[in-house]
Amino acid sequence: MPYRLLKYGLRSRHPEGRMFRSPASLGDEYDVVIIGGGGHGLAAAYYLAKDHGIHNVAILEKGYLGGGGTGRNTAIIRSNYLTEEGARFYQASVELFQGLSSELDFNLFYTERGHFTLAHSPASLRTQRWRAEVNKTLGIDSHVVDPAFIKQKVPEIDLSCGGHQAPIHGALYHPPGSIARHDAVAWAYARGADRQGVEIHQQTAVTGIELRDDSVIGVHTERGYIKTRKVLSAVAGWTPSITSMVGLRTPLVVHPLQAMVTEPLKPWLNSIIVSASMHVYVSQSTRGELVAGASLDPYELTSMRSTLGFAESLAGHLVDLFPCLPDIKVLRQWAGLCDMSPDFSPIMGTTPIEGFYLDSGWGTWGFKATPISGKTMASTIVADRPDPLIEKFGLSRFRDFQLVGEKGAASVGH
Amino acid sequence: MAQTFSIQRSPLQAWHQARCDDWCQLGDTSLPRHFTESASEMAAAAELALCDLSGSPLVEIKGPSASLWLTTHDLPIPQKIYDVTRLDERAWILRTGGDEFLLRGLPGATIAELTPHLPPAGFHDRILTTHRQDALLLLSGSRLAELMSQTCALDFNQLETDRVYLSRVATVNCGLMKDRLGTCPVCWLWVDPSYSLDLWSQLVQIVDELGGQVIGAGCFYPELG
Amino acid sequence: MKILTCPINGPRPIQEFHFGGAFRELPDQSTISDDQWADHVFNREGQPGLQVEWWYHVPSGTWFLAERDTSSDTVHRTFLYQQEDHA
Amino acid sequence: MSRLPAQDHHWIDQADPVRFSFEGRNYQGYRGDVLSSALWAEGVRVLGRSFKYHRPRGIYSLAGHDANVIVDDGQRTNIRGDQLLIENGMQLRGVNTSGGLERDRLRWMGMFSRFLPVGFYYKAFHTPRRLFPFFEKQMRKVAGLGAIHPGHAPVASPKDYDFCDVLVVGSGPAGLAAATAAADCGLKVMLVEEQPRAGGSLCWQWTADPVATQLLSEQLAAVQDSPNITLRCETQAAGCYADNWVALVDRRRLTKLRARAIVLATGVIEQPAVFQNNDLPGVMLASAAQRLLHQYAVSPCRRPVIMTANDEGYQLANELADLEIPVAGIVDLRCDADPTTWQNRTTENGIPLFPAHAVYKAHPGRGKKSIKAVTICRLDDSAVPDRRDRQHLRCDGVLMSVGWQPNSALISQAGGRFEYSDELNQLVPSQLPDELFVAGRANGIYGLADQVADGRRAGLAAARQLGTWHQPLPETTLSPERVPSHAYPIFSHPGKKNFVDLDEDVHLADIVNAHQEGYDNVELLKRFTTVGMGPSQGKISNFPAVRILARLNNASIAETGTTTSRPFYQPVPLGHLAGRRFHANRRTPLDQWHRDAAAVMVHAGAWLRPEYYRRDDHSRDELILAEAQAVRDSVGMIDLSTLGKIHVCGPQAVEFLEQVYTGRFKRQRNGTLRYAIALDETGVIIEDGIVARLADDHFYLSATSSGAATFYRGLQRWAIQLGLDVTLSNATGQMAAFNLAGPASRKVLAQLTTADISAEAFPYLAARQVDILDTSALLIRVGFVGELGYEIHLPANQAAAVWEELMQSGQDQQIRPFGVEAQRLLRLEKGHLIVGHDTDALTLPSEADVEWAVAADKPFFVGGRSLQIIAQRPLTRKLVGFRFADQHPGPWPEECQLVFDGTEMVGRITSISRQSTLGHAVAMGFVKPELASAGTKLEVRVSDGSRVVVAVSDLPFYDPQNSRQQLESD
Repeated sequence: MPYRLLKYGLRSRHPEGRMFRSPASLGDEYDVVIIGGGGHGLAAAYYLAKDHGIHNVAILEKGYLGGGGTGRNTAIIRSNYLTEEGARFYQASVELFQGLSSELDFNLFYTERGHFTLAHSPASLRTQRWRAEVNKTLGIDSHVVDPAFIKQKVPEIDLSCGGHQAPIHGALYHPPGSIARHDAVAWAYARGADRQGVEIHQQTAVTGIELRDDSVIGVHTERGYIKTRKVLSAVAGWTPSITSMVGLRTPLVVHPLQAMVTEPLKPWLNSIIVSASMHVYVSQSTRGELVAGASLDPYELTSMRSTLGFAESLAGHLVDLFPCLPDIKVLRQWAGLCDMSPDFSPIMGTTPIEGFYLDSGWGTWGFKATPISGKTMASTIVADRPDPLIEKFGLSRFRDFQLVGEKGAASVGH
Repeated sequence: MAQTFSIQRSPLQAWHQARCDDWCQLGDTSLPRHFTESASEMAAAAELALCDLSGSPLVEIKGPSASLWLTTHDLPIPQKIYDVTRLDERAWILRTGGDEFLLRGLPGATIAELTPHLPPAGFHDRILTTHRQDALLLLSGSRLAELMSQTCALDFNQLETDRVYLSRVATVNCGLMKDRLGTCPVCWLWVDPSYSLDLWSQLVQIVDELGGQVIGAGCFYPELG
Repeated sequence: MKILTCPINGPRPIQEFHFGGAFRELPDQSTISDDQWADHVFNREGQPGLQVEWWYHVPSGTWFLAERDTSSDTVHRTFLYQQEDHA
Repeated sequence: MSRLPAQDHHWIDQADPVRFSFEGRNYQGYRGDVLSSALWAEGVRVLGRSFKYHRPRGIYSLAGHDANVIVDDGQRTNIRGDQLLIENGMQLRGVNTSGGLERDRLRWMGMFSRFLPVGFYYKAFHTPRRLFPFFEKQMRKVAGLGAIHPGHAPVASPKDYDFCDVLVVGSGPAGLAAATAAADCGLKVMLVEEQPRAGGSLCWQWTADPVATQLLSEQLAAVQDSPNITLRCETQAAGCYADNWVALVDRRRLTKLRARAIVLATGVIEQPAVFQNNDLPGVMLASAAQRLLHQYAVSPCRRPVIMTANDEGYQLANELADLEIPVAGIVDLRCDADPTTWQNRTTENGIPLFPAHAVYKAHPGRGKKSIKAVTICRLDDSAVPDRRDRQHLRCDGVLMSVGWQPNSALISQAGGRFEYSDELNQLVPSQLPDELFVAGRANGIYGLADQVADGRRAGLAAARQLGTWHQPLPETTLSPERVPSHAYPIFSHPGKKNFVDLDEDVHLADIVNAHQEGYDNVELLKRFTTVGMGPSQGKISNFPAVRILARLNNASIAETGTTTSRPFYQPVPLGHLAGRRFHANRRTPLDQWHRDAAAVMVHAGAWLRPEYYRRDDHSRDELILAEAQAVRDSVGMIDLSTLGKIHVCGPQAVEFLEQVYTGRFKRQRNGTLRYAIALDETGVIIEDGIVARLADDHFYLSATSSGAATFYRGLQRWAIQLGLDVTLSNATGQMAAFNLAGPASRKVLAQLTTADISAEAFPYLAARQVDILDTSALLIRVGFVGELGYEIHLPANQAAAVWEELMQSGQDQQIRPFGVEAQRLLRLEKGHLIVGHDTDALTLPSEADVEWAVAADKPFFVGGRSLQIIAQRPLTRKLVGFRFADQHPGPWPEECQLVFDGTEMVGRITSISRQSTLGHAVAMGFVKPELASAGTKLEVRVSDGSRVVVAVSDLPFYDPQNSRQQLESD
């Protein structure tokens, strides 16, 4: 047992202070105000302080830390994207993730599991090959494998999918594909930011953003007004509500994404399995639960209700893939919100409103980008121009009909 | 005995061929008269049974002047969408849209006798006339609701007879119409021929589990040649 | 399973429907500027609240409009495009 | 053997023994026993081991509110022992032990608990990085409960739908009353009960009360007699969803029930007291003890201490006394406990009474598998145990009766909200949706008569909501004296074994420490400590955690709030949710013919269609080439029934087509066809196909197999929004289609038709209705595969016969059926693109080289305005042909591999065939426009990483003059 645990046994009082303070009141002015205390916002604050020495930062969270997408996603991390700009971006994120537990001195349970994207038709196998080829070119470990390889890695799988789906023709295999403890990422960034002077205000909803000739001058909150010249919106599913405060129009539409978890099981599934055509992705957490999700709910909604239809169809696909699962029980289902962009890519960077920065369009792929979006948004805010890594993700790409081609990759993009 | 088939076939013919050697002629279509001896099929029909009557005349007339055409041929127009009117004991008119009707002949009737002068196939006088190829199934028996409760999200007991419902059965889009044949509660089901075999097989499996059976056209229509 | 009421087919489980997105008037292409057109093609309202949207009843092939609150998922009314204006 | 004499109200039949084994030992119980009751009766005390510290655990709630007893039967795992009805021959084992429950080798974990504080795993193991995978493996091993049984693959059970006017959940006094009240108003009622028998608390809490026994039999009779009530026992309402859809789950199936109104009489969940070792076997909720006594005829222990804060505790004491089970003492948390009839009787019974005392610590027996005594302390003025004023009581059990909370899961899922009542020290429903009603103890109503009255009220309220009850509702009266819940039955102890959550081994100090670390709101606390996240989903632990947090924050319960409840109430098997796997493929009318002809079928969207036909022992590639060759040399036929087929009719058909397609149709002559492409609003290609003009006002379109349904749906909407007078009809499944192609095709077809199909009478791109056999078919002269060819479109049910005839008449020409793959090759040689194969989600007409099909000058067509904007920026890629050496070492290029110019990625192969009827490999794909001129040398990176040289080539590869399609009879 690691020596680090000894102190707990040997001290009478619990030798830990607060992870993050909760300041009694809001200050009246900040260099940067970050709306949204999820992974992205917290990471941005952390890197603003760490990389750029900007410490006078406030994070405004209307609920509790990591209570949105950060705490509701299925915590899959990968970089095997279809487009160059996409793959580069997520690869940078993976590299940050790999060192993050040490950097933040908090165990994020970042665990490489290997990630399969199953192909049920020659057509989808072609798409997987396309992704593999782009990945290889960028030095990302990702290649097309045949059914035999899948069976050998995941003996419990039924390649014929019980005859209820087209059989599995092969897969895109991405060994670095990982999972992590999502809440921990938020908490660790929160501590990292807090220790550098960033103020984290929970239960503090933003009610308006004050502009003077198209520049940000302040933010109205439930707890009062604060002056600032730079605001970052990092609220994923609530982005349209924030952008409407500054009269900015975006292509984002919000759909719920649901997930569910089974009772804990002894370890058996060591890979992350995704099937776009079956709308299912599943992995086994360290606790032993099967964590599974499907594609987006089919219509726009900003409520996080669960539906039975989701549980039924996901369960169906799971037993098609794994015939030994019908007696395994589902413990809980839940939902989160996704701000979907037309080209399945984030919308990040500067905006026509001076001092208003956008970190959005996270759809179903936001968690894996947490570190890199924080880092690039921090540098974007400081330089007031998009970080090179996110130039292609700007809001203006729609006006210019310069979309990112990620849509070709998969409808279930986890 | 080897059955020779006319050019017109039920989309389920291949399924029948593997299981039936007592055929009858339904219009231009050959269909199983009986799969087993008629007595047991009769019994099943009253409780829970599945029957293929594809090939019964089914003509869709669609277009702005569809209703006009009906009136000019003094055919009764179903008032509301999904209403059904009976022409006589041989034929029904189903209203499937504002300007969309299905003319349905009794099994055994031919298109020709369905109604004296149908508009010609194709688009004429703003009416698109299609001779529908749908599979027509007859679900019958007192335990019909059990079958439906496993396959359809509608409350079967609440459905009106002689009314059209377009819904999904075992996830396949199809048309439903509750009816009575003699004393027997039945439900007509018509479905795109491309989906018919898989839907049929699924229904057969459930009917089987529930102790019902597949019956031939001869059960309800012994008069068929 | 949510129930949606199709103006033609009546109340049906949501599985029978296809969501067609928010309703948008077609602008006059000859007069509209490039930026306005791009805005029409890509941008959406997106924030929670009442929205008129397209829905399609699959078994009957019926397109209709629904006035729905995207925060509570309550449908205030459904109607055919032909029936009335969609403001 | 602690079985009590049989009585009528017991759930077990002592005449019907059931033999089973547990942990390898044989035991006997009785029909009606659950595993836990049977084992307890047999004197087994260790029924499970805890998740983290592997502490012995026994019966706690016996109601499925805890997850102490989780077993495996060799096929299924994670079975709850409190709900598992035993059957002869069952062989059961506990889960998550190393070496069995009795001597679990992992029990040492408990001793290290002080080194494993809350969230310890976040604070260690991550440095050095390389070691974490090892630690993670170890943690996975110790985590998790049961193991899957890979060999066991049960068939998923059927599901069904059901409908009722009123659903009543819970068949206790209130639920039964609600059900009968609603049924008497003529409503169809579904009454569900999770236990094997109806009656709820009447089955265990009131059995000593003759009034209650009478009531139960009367109400059950009423339910049985009512034609309007369906009673389903052993059925849980697992989740409440929008529009009153409720998931009912029993052992066999999932029922999706739609109720017009719902009455939730789900009762209450008994709350534990928190004290040192409050988890050991022998410590249990009073309700569990009563269930043991009155349902299973088992005495909970030989000499219990009762820790109570309400009259139920005294009632239990008396029940035990009546059964001659000596009670070591009643420890009453209340300082102001005024004597009631119950208490008087207990003093008569000679049971020592300790008012204003609390159990401070339970003393474990050997191996912590039992308790042998308790230390009780007097409570000081602030209700804190005074350790100086303590006594020892010898006992083998602590029965806790300190309070209740509503069984709220379904209520809040259904949209109900709660508020905290300071009078009752519990949550009570505050706001409810219109069609939702709550009855009985869930409302904080405990008097038996009151519960019945409240049930009736709820039943009538539902009836009034549904319009079958019009009189005013009876008022529910609250008999004041019953306030059974204690405000804070939680007592700190340095020993850190005073558990709040038994599933997760979370004890009081864990919560205090988590709070100290800043996890100070209920959601963060839950996520960090995992309190309430275990298999029982916090049914018992959530509220004590909230009480503790509220104290730590000096906040009220209301300010502190609770976590949201999500489905499911009890875990639901995946197989139940999956149900039958309905999965319908679309099949063409020739499906059987293809199979008889040894076709290899592939999925194309919803369809199944032949990829190629097996013959002798030829390889796939050989067969595909041979099929293609047959078309080039003589004649072949492919089933195209999967193509989308759409009628567009009406006076404004032309206007319509000119707006949804990029091309022009005004001047298209009747009886001819044109190639057409359709774009989405952003200018991206989404569909292509042919448009045949059959009459001035009648067009017939084809669309891709996988895109047709979506395309048709889009056409329907455009027709509405453009307000044009057109009639649309989707004939996709109604019509079959084949392509008879090859130089000899005319000869083959001529034998089956009287129509003149000579080149003059029926030229290339002609489209006319002709009679084939006795069938009227639409005949179309197309050139997709680059040969003289006829597409024959005809009614689906006549297709098989015609196809067979054509195959017959083609025999002298060695006619050969060909599949999708051969067609792909033929059209590739001809340079025709396939939408979705050679195009992607962003492909523009200019890139795909089909601008010739775009009439950009039209006033409006879908996507047109976007093309104008896109035209202002340079083209970024172009679809071209590729040639490459026929022989080379190493792997061949494959579709979607990338094209390089030196080190730069400049394009992608979209279609390729290493062999063709031209004798050389052919391919097409995208390259940057500046590299698109024929002859440019580039490289493709193949699977082993090596490069293959390719040369850009003009398209098509085959018959650039289109002379083949014009072909005269030969």
